[in-house]
Amino acid sequence: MNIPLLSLMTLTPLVGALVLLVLPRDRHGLIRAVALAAAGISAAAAVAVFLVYDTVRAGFQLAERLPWLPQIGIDYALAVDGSSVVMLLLTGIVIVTGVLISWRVDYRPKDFFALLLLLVAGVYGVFCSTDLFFFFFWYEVAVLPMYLLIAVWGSTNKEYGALKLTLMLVAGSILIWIGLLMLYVASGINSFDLFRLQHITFDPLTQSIAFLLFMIGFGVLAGMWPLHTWSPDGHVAAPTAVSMLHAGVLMKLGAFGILRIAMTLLPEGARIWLPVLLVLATVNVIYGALSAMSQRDLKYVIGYSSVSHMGYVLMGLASLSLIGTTGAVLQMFSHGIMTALFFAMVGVIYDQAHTRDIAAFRGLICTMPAVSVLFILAGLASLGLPGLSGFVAEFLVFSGLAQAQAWLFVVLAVVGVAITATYVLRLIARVFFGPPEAAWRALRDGTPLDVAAGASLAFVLVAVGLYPAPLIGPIVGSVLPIVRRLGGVE
Amino acid sequence: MVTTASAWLLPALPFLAFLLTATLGRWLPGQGAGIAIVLTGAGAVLWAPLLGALFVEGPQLYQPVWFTVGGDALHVSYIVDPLAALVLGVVLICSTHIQVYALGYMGGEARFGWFFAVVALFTAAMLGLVLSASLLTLYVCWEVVGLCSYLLIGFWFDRPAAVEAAKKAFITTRVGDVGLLIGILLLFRATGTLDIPAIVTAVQQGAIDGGTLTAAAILVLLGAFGKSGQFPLHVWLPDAMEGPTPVSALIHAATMVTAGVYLVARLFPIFEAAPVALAVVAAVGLISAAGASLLALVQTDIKRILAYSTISQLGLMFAALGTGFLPAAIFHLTTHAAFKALLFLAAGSVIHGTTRQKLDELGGLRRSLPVTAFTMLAGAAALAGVPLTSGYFSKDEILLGLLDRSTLLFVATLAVSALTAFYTFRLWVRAFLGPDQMHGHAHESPAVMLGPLVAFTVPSLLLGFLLFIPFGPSANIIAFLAGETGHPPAQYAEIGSYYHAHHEATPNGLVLGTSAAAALAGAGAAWAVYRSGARIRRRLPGAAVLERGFFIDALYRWLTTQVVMRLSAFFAWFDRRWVNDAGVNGAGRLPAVVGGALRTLQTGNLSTYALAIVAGMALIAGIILWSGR
Amino acid sequence: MIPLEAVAGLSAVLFAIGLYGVLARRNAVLILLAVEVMLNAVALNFLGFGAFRGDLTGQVVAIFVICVAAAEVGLALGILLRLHRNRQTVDIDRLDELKW
Amino acid sequence: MSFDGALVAFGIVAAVAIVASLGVVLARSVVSAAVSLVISLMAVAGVYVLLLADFLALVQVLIYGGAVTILLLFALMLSRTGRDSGLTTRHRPIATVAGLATAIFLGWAIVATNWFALPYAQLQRVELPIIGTALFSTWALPFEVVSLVLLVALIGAAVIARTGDAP
Amino acid sequence: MTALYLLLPELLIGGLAFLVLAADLLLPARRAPIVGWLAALGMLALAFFCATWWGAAGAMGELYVLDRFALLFKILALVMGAIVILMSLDYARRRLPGAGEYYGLIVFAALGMALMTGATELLTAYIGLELLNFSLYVLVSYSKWNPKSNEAGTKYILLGAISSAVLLYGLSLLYGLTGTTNYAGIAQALASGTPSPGLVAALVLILGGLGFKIAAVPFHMWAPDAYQGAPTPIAALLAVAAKAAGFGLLVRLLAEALPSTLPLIGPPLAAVAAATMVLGNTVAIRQRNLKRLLAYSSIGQVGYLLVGLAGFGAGAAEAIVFHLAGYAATNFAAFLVVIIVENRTGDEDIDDYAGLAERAPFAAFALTAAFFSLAGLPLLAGFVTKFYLFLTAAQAGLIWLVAIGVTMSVVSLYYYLMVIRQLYVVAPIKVGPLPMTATERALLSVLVVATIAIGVAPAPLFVIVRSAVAPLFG
Repeated sequence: MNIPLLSLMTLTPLVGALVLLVLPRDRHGLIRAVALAAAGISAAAAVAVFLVYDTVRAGFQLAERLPWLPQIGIDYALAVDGSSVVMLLLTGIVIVTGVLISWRVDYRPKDFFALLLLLVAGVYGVFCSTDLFFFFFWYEVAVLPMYLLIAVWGSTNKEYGALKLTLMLVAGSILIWIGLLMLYVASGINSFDLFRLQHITFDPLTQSIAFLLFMIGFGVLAGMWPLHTWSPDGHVAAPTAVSMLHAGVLMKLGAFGILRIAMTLLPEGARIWLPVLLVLATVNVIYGALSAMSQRDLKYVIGYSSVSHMGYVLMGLASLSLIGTTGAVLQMFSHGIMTALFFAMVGVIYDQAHTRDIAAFRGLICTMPAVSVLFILAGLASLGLPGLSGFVAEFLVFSGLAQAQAWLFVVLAVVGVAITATYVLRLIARVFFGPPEAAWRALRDGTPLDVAAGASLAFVLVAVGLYPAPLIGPIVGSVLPIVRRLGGVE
Repeated sequence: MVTTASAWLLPALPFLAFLLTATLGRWLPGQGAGIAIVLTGAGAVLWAPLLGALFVEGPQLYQPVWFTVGGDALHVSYIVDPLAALVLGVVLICSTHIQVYALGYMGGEARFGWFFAVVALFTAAMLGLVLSASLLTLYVCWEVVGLCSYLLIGFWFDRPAAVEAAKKAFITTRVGDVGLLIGILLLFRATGTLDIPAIVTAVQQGAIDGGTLTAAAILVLLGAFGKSGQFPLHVWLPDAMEGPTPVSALIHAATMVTAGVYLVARLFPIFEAAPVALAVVAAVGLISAAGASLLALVQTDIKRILAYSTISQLGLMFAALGTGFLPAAIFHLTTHAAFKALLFLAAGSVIHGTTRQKLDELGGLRRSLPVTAFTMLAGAAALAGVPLTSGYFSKDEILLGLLDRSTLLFVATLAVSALTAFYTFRLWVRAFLGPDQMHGHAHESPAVMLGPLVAFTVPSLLLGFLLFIPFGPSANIIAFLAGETGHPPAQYAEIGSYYHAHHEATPNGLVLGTSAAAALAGAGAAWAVYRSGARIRRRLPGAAVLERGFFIDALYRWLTTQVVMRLSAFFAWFDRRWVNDAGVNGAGRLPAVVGGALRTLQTGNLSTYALAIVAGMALIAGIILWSGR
Repeated sequence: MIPLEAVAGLSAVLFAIGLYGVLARRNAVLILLAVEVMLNAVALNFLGFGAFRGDLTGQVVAIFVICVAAAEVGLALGILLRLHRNRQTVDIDRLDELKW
Repeated sequence: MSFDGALVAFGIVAAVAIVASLGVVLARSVVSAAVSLVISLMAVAGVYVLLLADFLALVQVLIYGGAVTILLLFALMLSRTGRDSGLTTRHRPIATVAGLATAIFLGWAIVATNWFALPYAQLQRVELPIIGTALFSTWALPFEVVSLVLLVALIGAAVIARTGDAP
Repeated sequence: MTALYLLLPELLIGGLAFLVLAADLLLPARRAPIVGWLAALGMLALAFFCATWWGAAGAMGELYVLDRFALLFKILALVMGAIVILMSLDYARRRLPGAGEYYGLIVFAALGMALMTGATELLTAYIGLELLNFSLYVLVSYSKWNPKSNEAGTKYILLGAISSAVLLYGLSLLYGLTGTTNYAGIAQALASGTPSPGLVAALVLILGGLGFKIAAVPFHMWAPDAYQGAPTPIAALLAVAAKAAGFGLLVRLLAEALPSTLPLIGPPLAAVAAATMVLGNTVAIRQRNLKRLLAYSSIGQVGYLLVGLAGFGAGAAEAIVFHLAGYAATNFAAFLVVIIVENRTGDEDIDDYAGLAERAPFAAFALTAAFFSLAGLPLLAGFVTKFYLFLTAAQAGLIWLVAIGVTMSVVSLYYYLMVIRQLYVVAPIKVGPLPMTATERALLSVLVVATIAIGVAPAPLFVIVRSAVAPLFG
């Protein structure tokens, strides 16, 4: 494939953002079209990457390399392996649906979409860059527009949420920065290239310290307990599309970082710290689920549920088993879609009802059937109902943990699923079922765009739930060498 | 020619019906109800040749691959053996007839199509569950069945009681499923595979140590008891009556609730290797049987009486399994499906005709609802175990097995049978005999509802005779279930299907006599007490306790509201107050505080600045000397 | 027989005295005086080291130091006069409008 | 001059310089501070003579003695408004400590290092023309730049101090 | 005769200065902008001229050298001077009386910077430094009717005088120890000897004197007051150009004269770096005046540069110059926006910037880009330059210092976000658009594009910086 697919995918949103900046402020139609075009092209490229990726050959493909600062050993290097292909697909889907859902943003849409595209460019970049410097570069690009997106277009206590989210993510990123510098210096090969660093065995002390730094740094983004508090507040404050992108994709960046950098380069460090991660992740699951149960705001419930589900991802990674880690990456994908659908639908409800207080709603399914059905579907996926992607991912994570003989954690994780079922069903019963409230008589169902976006997400949930092989193939290909290097269970 | 390999068609047809009605429902004739019935009916029709194929080929196992993760391939494997074949038949026949009945009962419903779509999905999932030979597919169908039960109980979602009941049902079964999933994972860890045949052979070769096996078995039991509404996870079944009656008939009587029994039967070799687990099965079975029958005595709602009776009969089946007599349990499952479905449909017809379901408001309906009265009598007789009815014979088989084990169990079961007979006829007598409470306003149900009623009376009365006529290659139904189909035992063992040299069940006079006596005594007593239509006001001793369901419901509610909610409130508070405000904001404010302090150094006075320069140099000198020493 | 240490010592003492003057005086012009003392000490130091090495660099640098010192005084007084004309004071303790 | 004579002369001149400098920083009146500055500068000029750098002494006397002191006196006179309360800041004690510490530190630095120094006897006078040529050859660049520095100071003082062009 | 042609750039700059002063005398007061344009274009032309000399190299006796490093700083000095002049065209017309000499002094300042960084001998370097200082003393107190400017000027000149006395005393001790004032000679003399108390005293005093110049903590106290008091373009000159030249001098001094003393001055430099970063960034949080905030922010930035000095070496020197280039473009952009707002509304407080995005979208965007670059976020210069700076410090084993550095970057992001919040989130108090003159818009665009360009494609600049620093390390 001669056209540089990965660069096309990553840079299209940036170009889109620049084009948007030039457009006149009041041409909302044109602005939305350009935004959708940019998102669409990048998503198409992501899908093309997914299709072109040869699962049999596995390993890193579609590599592109451009010397950027050779003197220091930094190249603009892009390549994808199994897991990044899946995550790129997720990003493509979520950004397109995000833009569709944001069709109704009418306060300065130009800046909104420009910043949103910047955010997604950062995310694309992270998933497919194999140069550690650029991994960090794109990671920070994703954080760059965060404050303004939430502070200007957000909702409940948006400034506090925006500030806390941005600062905690940047605080997390400095730990990664120090970790990178330590690796660079310890390696002595004067290069940030992932492949060359892979062949170096660092001394145990550096490995242990560096892994801890990466774990905490990426843990902040992955919503690891106790660094998770930005997630509920941030997502509640953020506008719909941003929470979709953020909870759906950005939180996976954290887990992906741990997999791509920490576990690949520092096997010794992993063996020391993964058990700790397993404990923290379990706390994530139970703590998140229980906190979600007594929240009064719809988005807070989803926020805490994201914390809980990210717990499963981290458990999968920490299970040191092939099936578990594959489950973790699949859970990243499935939870990404699920949360995006959740936030999309809540966004539609909030735009008409202007409140997200659970107590205020009742019988929404009568006035907003499509939105309610899609929300319920997302709810069922989140409680791990078979036939939807949630179940497959969680089942793999649990089998992975079982293989690793971590029985206490298996029990706690499955109990977590039960608690999730409780609060999801309580929410659905309370908000959607029951006699319709007179106050919400005026609510109209989501616009065709909203329903289309929601339906496509729902379709993905069901498709992956029924036939996950197309995703699991590439993931296993990329995770196998890592688990083998860590000496995990195959 | 239909072969066992095409068994996967059976679940596929209803699933296709679900897809069609759910998506194109609005534009299909009768909102898709017709499609659902036709396709399920086709499945039922296909069942007979499949049975024939089984007789010819013997038990077969097919293992198509779903997806592979590294070395391990996850199969969507399915098995056709006597156990599966029989239950398939039960599900298909019950589902078809009940859907026909539902045409009438659900007539004016707004979301008529959606009801049939979910019922079709349920049928497909139940068939899938019965056929599956891999723990993975079994668990998948198990959950989908639970989902359908949730959607159907909460069908009238504008009624808060229905929504609450649906939520309660799903969560309680979900709690059970937690055990099931962990059990599956334990087995997966021990044997490295999810396919039941491989696990069974591993267990039979003693590859798994006793402790793990027992733990896995008991955990799997947790799931079974959740789904079959056995103690302690039975609280949801009575509330599930909030759903439409056809649902109660199909799901909460004939098929879904028996999934627990079927699961234990399918994994029976594992339970045989874990005697402790078998004992638990028997014990819980008996407790549920006794407890539920006592509770049924004090119920006034006719559907709730039948619900408790279902729990009780399932308890009997578990008791039979617990004592090692799988064929007896499965035969009782079959007969129970027939007469319990009949009773529920009849109850539905009563409700349809009188729009009331409280015993106090009913009475003397034999004149206005003759067909319903007669068919319900047949059902009641079978349930009570009146001689020559199917219930009588299937219960005898169980009693036979229990007598072998211990007389105490036998006597207890007899008492339960008597109680069953009593509350069944209490229901029938108070509803149909005595003065006409409805003053002639009750009207008989339309033909489309009465048809299935009559259809179900046939098996309720005659199924018992299967014991005496050959069933395909085997001597009788019991022998068939035991695996004596003329195929080599190795074929059964190799695919992990149940095979047990069948001891000749000599029709023991004692058993036949005592069970007949118990049934007639109970029925007679009920007839005597309630014939006069007198309202017995004096309360049975301890009625208050029974009415509150041994306070188990209250216990669970207290557990969730007080313990779980309070715990979650604590976590939410802790997260907000400590982790967030103190932890994060605290750290956030630190630089500002430091900044405030350092800021005051900038006094604006020049000599302070000069002093700072000198102090700075002193500091540098200090560091150089200190580090240089 | 003047030892180098004596000259350097003298220069150090003068420097210290000048420094004290800078830190202790409130009147800007007097601070300037103190600075002049310090600069003078520096010039002496340069000369001292230069002379005892028989190298004229010391002397040349001393000349430049004196020139720069003179220029500095001129400019500083210009600014102080402007300050005095606006604020009617050269007391640095009253110059704290710009702080924190 | 006999060798020890030089030392005695140096002693006297040094003492005068130190006392005068103390006068500059401790005097209670502005005028006495100015006068003691002049004395101190002249004493230092004396040291220059003792170190056979008479040209430098001449420069010192001319520039410092003449121009700078007059300038300072003018500034002092112009800025005397009498309203100033006292001449020392509240940092006086710390200032003394700082001063002493600096003196001790530098003293220790000078004493503890063995500087390369010719004996006093071998000091030669550097002829004026040599200094002149040096200034215009090896040191030509700084010489030119110093003239620019003086020019900037000149312009600056003029611009800042002139009263014209009100806002 | 020494190769006079080597001094051609300096002579030309001096000539330009006199030309500007003469032009001011001849033209009437209202024609002042022409003088400004003459100065600015002149400097840019000279900068271009120096660029064409990029290959040339040669030493002028032991005093002065023309190598790529000196050339780079000459170009930087001229360009920065031109930018300051262009920034102050509108500002001078409104607020500064008789701006003629103003432009002349800026050219002299540029000349001072050029000399400072070209000198390889203590006296020449010192005299160059003094030329720069004197110009700045005058420029800081230039708006003489504003009492704040007087106060700032007084503090600046008095403290400047003290520091230069301290620096000179240090240099005299160094001269005493090594017998020469030429960098190479000093290095050779120090290489053999063991560190003596005299050397310690000399180093302490030199560090103190130069510390004042680059406003490192604890010698920084003059900076916030000077920036707030001085006319804003001059604050920019102080914050960027003067610091750049200060570091140029320090880098050359450490590289060519004092390499053997690095083990001695490493630890104190690290301590000063840490203190500068912490104080600069934390006190900035509490500032309500944007110019004082920029002052503390630039002190923070000096802290990062000092981290480079603490782990000094060829790589660190490159990193410092590289960061200086990015820092210059970014800070000038920020100061230009402050000037634009001050010219139109006269406000300096952060609260007056409320809703600037509505009233001057391009200015708000530029300020946001500048602040994000200072905070070290990607796509902007700050990210790459700070990354390389911390990289070299890590290679020198100062991971703890890097840790403090990155933490302070996060703190800095906080107070930058507080300002950005004012621009975009808070509703504007005053209504009506805020116009920009054509030159301001053009200059701002150039600066913003430069900031983004360095961030996105740093390789060209890096190659120039590497080749410039190479001659220092032989």
